[in-house]
Amino acid sequence: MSAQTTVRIQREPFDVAVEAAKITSGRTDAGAVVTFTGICRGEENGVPIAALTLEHYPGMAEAEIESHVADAAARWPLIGATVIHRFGRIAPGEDIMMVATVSTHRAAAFAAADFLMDYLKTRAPFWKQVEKTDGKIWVEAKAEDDTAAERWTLPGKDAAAE
Amino acid sequence: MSAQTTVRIQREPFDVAVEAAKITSGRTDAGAVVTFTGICRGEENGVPIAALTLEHYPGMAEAEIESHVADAAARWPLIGATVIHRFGRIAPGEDIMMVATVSTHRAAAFAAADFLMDYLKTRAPFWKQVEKTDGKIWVEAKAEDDTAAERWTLPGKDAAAE
Amino acid sequence: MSETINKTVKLRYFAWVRERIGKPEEDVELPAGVATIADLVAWLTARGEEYAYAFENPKVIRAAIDRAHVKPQASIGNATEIAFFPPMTGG
Amino acid sequence: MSETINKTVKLRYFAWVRERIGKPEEDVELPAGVATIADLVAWLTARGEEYAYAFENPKVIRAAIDRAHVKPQASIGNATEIAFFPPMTGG
Repeated sequence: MSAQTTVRIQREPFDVAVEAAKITSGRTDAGAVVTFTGICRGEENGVPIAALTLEHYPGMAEAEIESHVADAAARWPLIGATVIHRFGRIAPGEDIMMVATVSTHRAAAFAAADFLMDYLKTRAPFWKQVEKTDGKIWVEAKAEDDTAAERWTLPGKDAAAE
Repeated sequence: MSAQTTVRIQREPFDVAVEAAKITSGRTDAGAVVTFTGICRGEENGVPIAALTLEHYPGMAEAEIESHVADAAARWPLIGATVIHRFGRIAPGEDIMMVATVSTHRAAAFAAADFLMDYLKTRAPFWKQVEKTDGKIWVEAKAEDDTAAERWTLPGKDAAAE
Repeated sequence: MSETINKTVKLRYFAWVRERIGKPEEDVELPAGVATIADLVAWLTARGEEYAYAFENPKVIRAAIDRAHVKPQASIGNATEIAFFPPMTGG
Repeated sequence: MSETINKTVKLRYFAWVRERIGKPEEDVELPAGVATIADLVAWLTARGEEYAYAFENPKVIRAAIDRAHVKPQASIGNATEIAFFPPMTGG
């Protein structure tokens, strides 16, 4: 029984509840749903943010995320997993991206959502630019995101190409 | 800055998206939302389930969950956390309970939701009875739930009274 | 409070503990000598076969004093409500 | 495929790598001797100051061959599209 997986890269907003319901709909074995939503903040360290602009690498973004979703489905007994990542200009308060994972039990749903987020942060070809009142700056990658992603590397498995 | 926490024990259904939006509404520092939803399955090991009935200890259920939500808010920088747990008869496909956690960054939101679920499973005074075609049986506690909850016990901190 | 005066405590039972004892709650007079949760379980077990059935495996029974989880060796003290129930299965 | 024939490869640049180089993509003829991603970075760096600026700290530059992440020592082989970009900040 294979997991029902969905990956979408889009400019438009999404509805997390609708996406999660698409996975559980008609499934009598769905017992646990975990969702993550990333939201555009209105400030960073107290400095107001006017908007974020997300640039991505079309084609590679889908392929990269799909491969991590397939990885997650191979590692945990998932009923389904959906990842949607927006691009373009996003205003404070708007959703940036979402992950939804569904399983029979909670441990798999939590682990898979956490795993997908860690990989999306460090491996999905997206770049955030922040508009502040004094100009636009590219967001810098965080060392803690690399450390978080390394938690999932299996000994003997080829480490992430960096 | 204290976290906005909500705990409700109710017979009625709830709407996860509405509850999560209540926490993020008007907050410019909300960057990460994690939700967990527990759903009544329609089968268990292939045997159909007609319904679940959840019994709880009124008063203690609220107090116990509130104390764990306060614990979570003390351990992680949360903007808010909501836990809703239903009681009474619940049909397959219906939601049983939910946790929503909101933080500036994803690590805190994930850890707090995972922590709350582990504690709810082993410490919140709720008991599930399953109706199958051949009668009603009480769900047995799982050793793996105790193990999951023990992950969060700090050395030197008073271990959970069992 | 003097330990020589019998205390009235409300006992509450949940899930299959409730079903086996056959009632959700009762008020009992605790005799002198019943100082801990373990003492209370032993005393209840001797009260009748429905209690003996409910507490036949005391290791799986959980207890709460005034709505807080406690261990079997916990002192009853001035408790007003003591609850017994199986391991929890919410979430 | 013979290594002696120059290959045409599409190069794509993203985020501040794109801004520094001043274009999102270009087709280039790879000279013989440019066998790895590191070779390509060195060759591009020598092409002009905009490239030198983009690749001034090669350790932070990430690369993809035909839309898959690769390391600097990766062989270019029969690549049709090579991309350079800063560490990713999605999610």
